[in-house]
Amino acid sequence: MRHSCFITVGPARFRIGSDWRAPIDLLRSLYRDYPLEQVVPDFTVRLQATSALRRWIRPAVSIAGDFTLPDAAPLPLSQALLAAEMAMNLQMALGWRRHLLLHASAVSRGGRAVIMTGVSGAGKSTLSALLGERGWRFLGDEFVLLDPDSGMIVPFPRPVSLKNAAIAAMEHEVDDDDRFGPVLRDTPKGTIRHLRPRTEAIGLMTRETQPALLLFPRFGEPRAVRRVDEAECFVRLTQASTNYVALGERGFDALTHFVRSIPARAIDYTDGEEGVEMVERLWSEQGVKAAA
Amino acid sequence: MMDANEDSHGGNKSACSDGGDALGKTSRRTLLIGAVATSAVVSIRPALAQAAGSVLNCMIPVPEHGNGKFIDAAGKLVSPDTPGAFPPSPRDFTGEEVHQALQGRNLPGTSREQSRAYLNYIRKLQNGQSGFTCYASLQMPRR
Amino acid sequence: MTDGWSVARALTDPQSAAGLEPAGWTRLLSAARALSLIGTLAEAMADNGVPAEVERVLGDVRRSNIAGQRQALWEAECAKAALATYSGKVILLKGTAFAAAGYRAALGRSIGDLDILVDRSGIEQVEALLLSAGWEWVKPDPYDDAYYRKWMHELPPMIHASRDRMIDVHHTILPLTAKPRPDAAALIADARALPSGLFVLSPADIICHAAAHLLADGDLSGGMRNLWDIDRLVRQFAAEERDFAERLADRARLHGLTGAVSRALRLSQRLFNTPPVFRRKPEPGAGAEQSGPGIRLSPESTSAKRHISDALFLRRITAVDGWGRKTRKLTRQAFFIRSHALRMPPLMLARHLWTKWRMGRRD
Amino acid sequence: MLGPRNMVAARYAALPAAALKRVQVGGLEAIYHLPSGITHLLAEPVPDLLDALARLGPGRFADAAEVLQLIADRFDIEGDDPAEPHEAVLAERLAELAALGLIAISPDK
Repeated sequence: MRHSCFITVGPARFRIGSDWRAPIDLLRSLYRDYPLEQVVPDFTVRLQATSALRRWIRPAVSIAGDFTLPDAAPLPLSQALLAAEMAMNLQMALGWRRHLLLHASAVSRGGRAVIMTGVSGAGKSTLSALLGERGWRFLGDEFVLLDPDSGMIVPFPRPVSLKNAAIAAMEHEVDDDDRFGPVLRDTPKGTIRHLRPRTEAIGLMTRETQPALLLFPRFGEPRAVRRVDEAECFVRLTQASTNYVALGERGFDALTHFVRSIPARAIDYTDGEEGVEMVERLWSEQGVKAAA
Repeated sequence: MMDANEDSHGGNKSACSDGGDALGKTSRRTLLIGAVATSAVVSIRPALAQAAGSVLNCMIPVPEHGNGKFIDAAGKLVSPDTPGAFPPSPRDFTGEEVHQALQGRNLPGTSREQSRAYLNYIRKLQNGQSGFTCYASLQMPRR
Repeated sequence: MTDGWSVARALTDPQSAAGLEPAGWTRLLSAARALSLIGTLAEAMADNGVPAEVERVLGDVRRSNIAGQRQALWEAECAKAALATYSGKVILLKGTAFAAAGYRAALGRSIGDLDILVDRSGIEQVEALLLSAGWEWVKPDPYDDAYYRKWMHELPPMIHASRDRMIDVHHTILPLTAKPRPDAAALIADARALPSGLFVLSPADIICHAAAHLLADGDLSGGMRNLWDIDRLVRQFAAEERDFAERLADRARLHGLTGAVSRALRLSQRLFNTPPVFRRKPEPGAGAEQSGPGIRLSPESTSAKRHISDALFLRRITAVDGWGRKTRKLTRQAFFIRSHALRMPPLMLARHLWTKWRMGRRD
Repeated sequence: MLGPRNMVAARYAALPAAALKRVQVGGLEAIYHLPSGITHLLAEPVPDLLDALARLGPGRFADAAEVLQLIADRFDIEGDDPAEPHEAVLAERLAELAALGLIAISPDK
């Protein structure tokens, strides 16, 4: 294709081609701290004009690549960063086989990870971004990769995709304006702005960590904590995984081991501050338990 | 402070079903066998909702490749001079719009008859035609 | 737009890929994926040394192949169980048939929906049995049934409610609107039983079906994968089946598919060096019929015209670039998404079971 | 369901042990069925029924009444509805398992 770049996030390598120059420049800037050298990629993503005419007139980006969804709606060129993000997500969701892929966010401290999973809008992404600014290592806001052989968490720390109210919250949290991407307004998901993780988190993205705590956060609810049974964790995680079935026996072994080996809690919290505090508290309680 | 509602449930490894004879209890374990009409098995299915969600809306063009054809009331592609036939839609419809139209609302920017004709076209979509997947996913029962 | 040819070369001569640079591998992998031949490529390269970063990709693909084939064979088992009381033959078609029969064409082949062929007279019973065994219409108001039943060679697609797999029930192998009219009764009569009790088409009919599918049914979609099927099958059948060439010629004539079969064989020969089954023209001075294993078929069609149209077919079939772009959308590849959105019943059910179990425990 | 509910006394047997992988998760049992690649979650009494058939040995068929005997040796049995005979409830459980391919059903009727 006319314009292209390579991006490596965690263990996954992408080749991105585009009919326009602008999206590639934006990606190079947003991913400047990630390895960008040419490799044999795991996935190819294409940001292509829906028709020859659409390269120039009201340009529309169709989301394509090794794996595509039929009938997917195109996006205007001004939202090409979102198109790229969705296309990369789609490759991972449909094509990744090396790890059990969980739709979840994660942070770690002292080599041990908290995994947070829940439906879109539950706040897992923002919570991981907040924790990533407060002494935790950011491991990813969208996908958590679980190694079936070692049981370890493999980071996938792509830029955080902040939506709507979370944008202001993180702008308040992060002083360095340079870490934010452009504001994308009127996208199908509302307003979106990307936040580059701290350079340390990106630098450590090949280092695996031990899972220690599984959380099911729910934002905007009165504070509550509930123990989650292993069976419920198991079912919820099969539904939060896009490749559980495809991994077959390896997926089964990985997930049954995972839910049996770490504690799980559902937490409801009213705002980000409360969320952070509850994670910290649960974390220290777990620490006590592990030491005892 | 935590676990207020379920502290009674004990440690991480809860009392599992193999407890009975191993612990040498005097009374035998009771096995609950359910009822004729119930089920005791849940099968895990592929979950791609997140993936589908991450590409937002799907689109249905009406029609796929117009070639200048119009759409009659039954949803068939006909020549433009057919009485009562509607021109191709200038824009694709989203899955959500079609979903609402199936429940009685008009497709955006169309008259009642036009909307009905377009919907009839959409219902006739065959596997492999563009828009079919989108339409089929709207139709799947949500139990 | 000729990366299709590099895929063909890598498949027929895996060693030829040894000298590729990373950029060359990248193009090859993308083109193979777009042609639905990545699984085949992964198997072809399995015993070749490839760069580590290529092996990562191909290793994943091989794992997916295994899972996909297991799923396809299980689906066939389920259909067999559902149709246990149907007295006619249940004949597997396409990829599932190759896998179930253990043909080498199955190696690395991706398998989509389950396709079965039954006698037209039994189609209502088959439909009823499938519906009562958990399959449902993909479109729950199959009001266009009439259209399907009148014009198509299959029932409207059905999907299994809990396994989310589609089944296509055919009563012949081409739409009734197509010009050739394959002899469905003969296809069924000649079908071969597998140990499982399911059937596959006879070898000659399998080739006829593949050729019909390629050339008479639509627009060459999946053409290269189809031709690869034909190549592998022909190589195997020519070696293992008695009088395969004669049988194939007879069956092609019977089904009105002589042209399609001849062309498919010519195309696969051009792409994959498939050994010729039919002799092109009589050997000068020799009785053509007796002179070798091949037989003569429509010699009058040997012409420059045919040559040119073959070239056009090939151009279309190999039209994919190193970015995996081609003219036709991969609608089927990602089709399995269709039904999963917004369905999450296992969690609800499991919660229900769990609550019930716990209540029982606390009594 | 393909349950042979109307047939007289369908007979069932365990699959070879290698066909299933069973792991306790919380109050349920997760089971991976290798021939299909499908995971199922089983509630009581299903794991115990599988155990009973497994003890009998793969390839040795038993009908619901015999399975009831087998488990009655080890457990007190309780159904949800006292009006339903235990044997009928178990027949239902077994038919469900057979429909999923988790146990074998005897081909001879």
